[in-house]
Amino acid sequence: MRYIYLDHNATTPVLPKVLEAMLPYQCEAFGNPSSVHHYGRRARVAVDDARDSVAEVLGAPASSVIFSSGGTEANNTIIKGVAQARREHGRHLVTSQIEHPAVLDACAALERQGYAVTYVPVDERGLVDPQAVRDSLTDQTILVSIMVANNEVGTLQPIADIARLVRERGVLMHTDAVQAFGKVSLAVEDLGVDFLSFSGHKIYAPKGIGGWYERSPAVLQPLLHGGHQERGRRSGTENVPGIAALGKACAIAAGDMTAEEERQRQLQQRFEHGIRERIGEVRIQGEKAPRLPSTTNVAFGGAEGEALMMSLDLQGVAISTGSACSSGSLEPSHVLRAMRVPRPYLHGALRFSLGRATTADDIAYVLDILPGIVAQARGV
Amino acid sequence: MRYIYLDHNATTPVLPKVLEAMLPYQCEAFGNPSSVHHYGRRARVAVDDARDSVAEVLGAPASSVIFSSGGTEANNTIIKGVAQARREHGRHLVTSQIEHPAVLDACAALERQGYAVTYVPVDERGLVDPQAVRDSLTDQTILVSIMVANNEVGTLQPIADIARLVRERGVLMHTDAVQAFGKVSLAVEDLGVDFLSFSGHKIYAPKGIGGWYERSPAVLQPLLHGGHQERGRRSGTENVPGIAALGKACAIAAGDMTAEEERQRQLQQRFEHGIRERIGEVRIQGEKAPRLPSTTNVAFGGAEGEALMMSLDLQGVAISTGSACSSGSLEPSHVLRAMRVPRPYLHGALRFSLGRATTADDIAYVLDILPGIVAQARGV
Amino acid sequence: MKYSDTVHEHFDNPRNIGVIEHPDGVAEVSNPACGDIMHLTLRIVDARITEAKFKTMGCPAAIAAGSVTTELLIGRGVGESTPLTRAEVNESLGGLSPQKVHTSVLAEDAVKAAVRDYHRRQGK
Amino acid sequence: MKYSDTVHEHFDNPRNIGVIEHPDGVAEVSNPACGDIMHLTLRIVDARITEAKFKTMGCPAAIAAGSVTTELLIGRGVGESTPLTRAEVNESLGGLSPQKVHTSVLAEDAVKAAVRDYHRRQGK
Ligand SMILES: Cc1ncc(COP(=O)(O)O)c(C=O)c1O
Ligand SMILES: Cc1ncc(COP(=O)(O)O)c(C=O)c1O
Repeated sequence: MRYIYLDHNATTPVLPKVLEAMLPYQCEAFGNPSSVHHYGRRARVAVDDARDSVAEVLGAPASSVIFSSGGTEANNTIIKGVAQARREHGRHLVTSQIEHPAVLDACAALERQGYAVTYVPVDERGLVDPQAVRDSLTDQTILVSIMVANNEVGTLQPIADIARLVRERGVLMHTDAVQAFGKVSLAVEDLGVDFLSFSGHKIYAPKGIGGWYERSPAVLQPLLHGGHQERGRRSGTENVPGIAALGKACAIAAGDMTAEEERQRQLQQRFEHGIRERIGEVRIQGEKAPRLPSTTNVAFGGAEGEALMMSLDLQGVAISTGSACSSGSLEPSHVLRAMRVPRPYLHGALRFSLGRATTADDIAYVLDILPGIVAQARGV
Repeated sequence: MRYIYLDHNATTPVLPKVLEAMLPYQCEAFGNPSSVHHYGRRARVAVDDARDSVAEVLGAPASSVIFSSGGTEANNTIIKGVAQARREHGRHLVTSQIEHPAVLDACAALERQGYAVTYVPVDERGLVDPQAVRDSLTDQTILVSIMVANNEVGTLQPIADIARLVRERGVLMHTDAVQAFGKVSLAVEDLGVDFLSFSGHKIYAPKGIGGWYERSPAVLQPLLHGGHQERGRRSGTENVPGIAALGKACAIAAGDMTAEEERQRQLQQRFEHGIRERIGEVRIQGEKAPRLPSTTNVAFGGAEGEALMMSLDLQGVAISTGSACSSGSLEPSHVLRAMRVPRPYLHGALRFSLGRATTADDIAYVLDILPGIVAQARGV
Repeated sequence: MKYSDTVHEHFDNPRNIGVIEHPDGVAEVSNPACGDIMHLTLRIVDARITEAKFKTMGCPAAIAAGSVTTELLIGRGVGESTPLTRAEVNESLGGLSPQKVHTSVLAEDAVKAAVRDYHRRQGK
Repeated sequence: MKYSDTVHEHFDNPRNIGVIEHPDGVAEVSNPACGDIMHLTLRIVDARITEAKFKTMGCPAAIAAGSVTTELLIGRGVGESTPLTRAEVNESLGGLSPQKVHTSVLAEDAVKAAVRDYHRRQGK
């Protein structure tokens, strides 16, 4: 059977060159970077080099990059860490209704501790209105957290505009860039954010590595205390192979970002055009909004998403319904609800997410089988 | 030059078989375990299988094993998570003076939030007295955290005795087993603990993976909120290759634990005997206490540890002075101070830690060069 | 979502899909929370189900539940007690996860409603 | 701990180790916090240092600091101001990390004390 992976927003395969970059640090140069002997020094050099590569993608100084176990830890550290550090200044945070659970649930945890959180809505295109963020600020607000690119529908938020309004008011600004990092240009100075989270496994580095950018001097209580790694911002023995892999993945991403973005944009247009031509009653979420070229969220009226997804899986095509993280729950996706997707479409949404390996042939194949699968699901 | 690595308590190389077990999940079966399609299902199976292997080493049900990014995260989650969940019951914790910084600093963070912490002393052999722990309990005590094996000197604490006294009083018991896990037998039912932390990179799995055992029903506020992975106890995309590697490392450890323990015990005796024979004014920490066979902490009177370590490094022998994590600081190790190591020895301590690859030849080589190096350091 | 092999098998080859013309009992039930809809038609001869067909707009579990429900129903009597319980559906599917048991409830509801419809038509 | 190549080089081949017999100036200073000890002896002819030797019980940085200190001292005059500052030691070693600058302080202290001892012997 032909296998086609179109779930790159859930996770990506490690690229062979990335694997190659990490392998030396597993069995051979396996030292602990905190060790002073030559095994340790070699590991330390790998960590420093990787930090430079990551910093370059962000146009930031290397010292502003902190490694963590992934995007979830980065988001939790920043949101809870700022809340803890700033709790004498105020106990109000602002975020949006379409954030990833790693932001929403961290906020909910703070609510249980007595903080107040405003969840700014989005319009039907899936966009946050910068003025709405500004209007939600009070003199108690300590942090605003709005994602760059949404994981389910791919919409790109006007972060620079939001950050300008937020920082004008002296409030700290965080952006969850997990889905945008390495895919679209993200210079922290242009964005004007104080914190930015990223994750390795969305950009062809392995699972278990990620991190964040923080503007100095940083106000943040660490989440992990211990051996003072990462200048005390994130303790725990460094995941040296993962860090080396992330450095390599960043270098690769920086190397052809515009070309790859354009290539995927072409495929996306072909795909969405093909769906509209062949299948009736479809709704492409955020169609008119600035969007990641990798992401097409399409709902088929009168069909059920999970059944569609499993039929596709039986034919070798791997995709996702809502977010991979929240699949398995009954509720329709909070993102689609926030975008006020009409009821007949709400349960029939699929997310196709393209990646480096996706070809025009793959798209043609999916366009061939999809009409039959939708018709069958509508017919059962 | 001949390279001899005797710093296995800092970190270990990934075993070839362990690397082999993790590789399929990087480039090929790279799915996100939360995904429903076949890439996701294959990853899920890997995670489930690994959980079984880890659980077997602990004699625990698989559902009681939670994966994290390492020992530091496990310790922080348990200590802060119990403190948060139980804060209405009381705000007092008990630990020892010789814990790893990941425990001590997590406790210090709680102190800054208004919790009280008792740091139970150790005797000159480096052992905690169970009665002293019992005597420190108040009706405010919510958690006791005492490590199984100390990372700097290798002493093994009487955890079962301590846990019995602690749980008799209805207090929760945690043990940091990072240095003991996979090296000595650790059945959670025999130990009688409620929580136990472990880390992959100390047992030939890669850096960036670890976890904890928790007795159910667990009382613990998660540290990382988000996509509800690990049944909501630890959110964040699972480090599937790391988890598969840890599973394999556990299977290997379980396979020859007694034999390897005995082999290292022989080498340790030969080594310590050799030092005493060839070098004067030496002090082996915890010599009379139950100890890991891998760990020899020896202090040379009138010599300075870092200078010794660097001379050994120049001759290809990688060891550590205090704990790798706290090296780089000026202070003599908190463990050696807690053990009341006399002043002339306090700055001259080295930690040699043996591993699977260590041979009798390696030991002989170190015994050959060590007397000259110590003499030189004493002579400068 | 993890499904049993039985669910996979029924999803892949659902039995008795469709609508019986001139049925003796018919029902359409829905679960507003998740949007699942189940349509069930029965042919009943001498108080015994001889034919059952279903259509659903639902997730794979709902499809499998509909399929196994029709299989189980055929040959059963329609007396006082319901001819099929959610527990039977669940069990026949190899156990549904907590998030998916509602599909067996939907199936039971459809069976009850269709039998009720049959009794009403009989003028009882 | 990260050291410069210069520190490594001095640690590996320390210059002027030992004790001058019948010195013109001698000092032993120590840092109680970290246990480092530095012993310095000077030969001084016509108010100019012609020979310097050191011994230390200290970390690699302390050894390198002692070594570079003796090198720098030889040929310098012992007038009013101190012949050598901690900044010079630090710089000559390629920059010491914050945790290790104390070794250059120890070196400066030793130099000052040995010169003071020389002046005292001269009866000044
Ligand atoms: C937008 C967004 N934020 C955060 C995360 C969490 O990152 P990780 O999987 O590295 O924990 C994800 C991915 O699941 C994501 O898509
Ligand atoms: C006893 C002990 N606890 C905790 C840790 C921290 O574990 P990790 O390095 O996986 O964060 C270590 C290792 O550094 C250790 O030796």
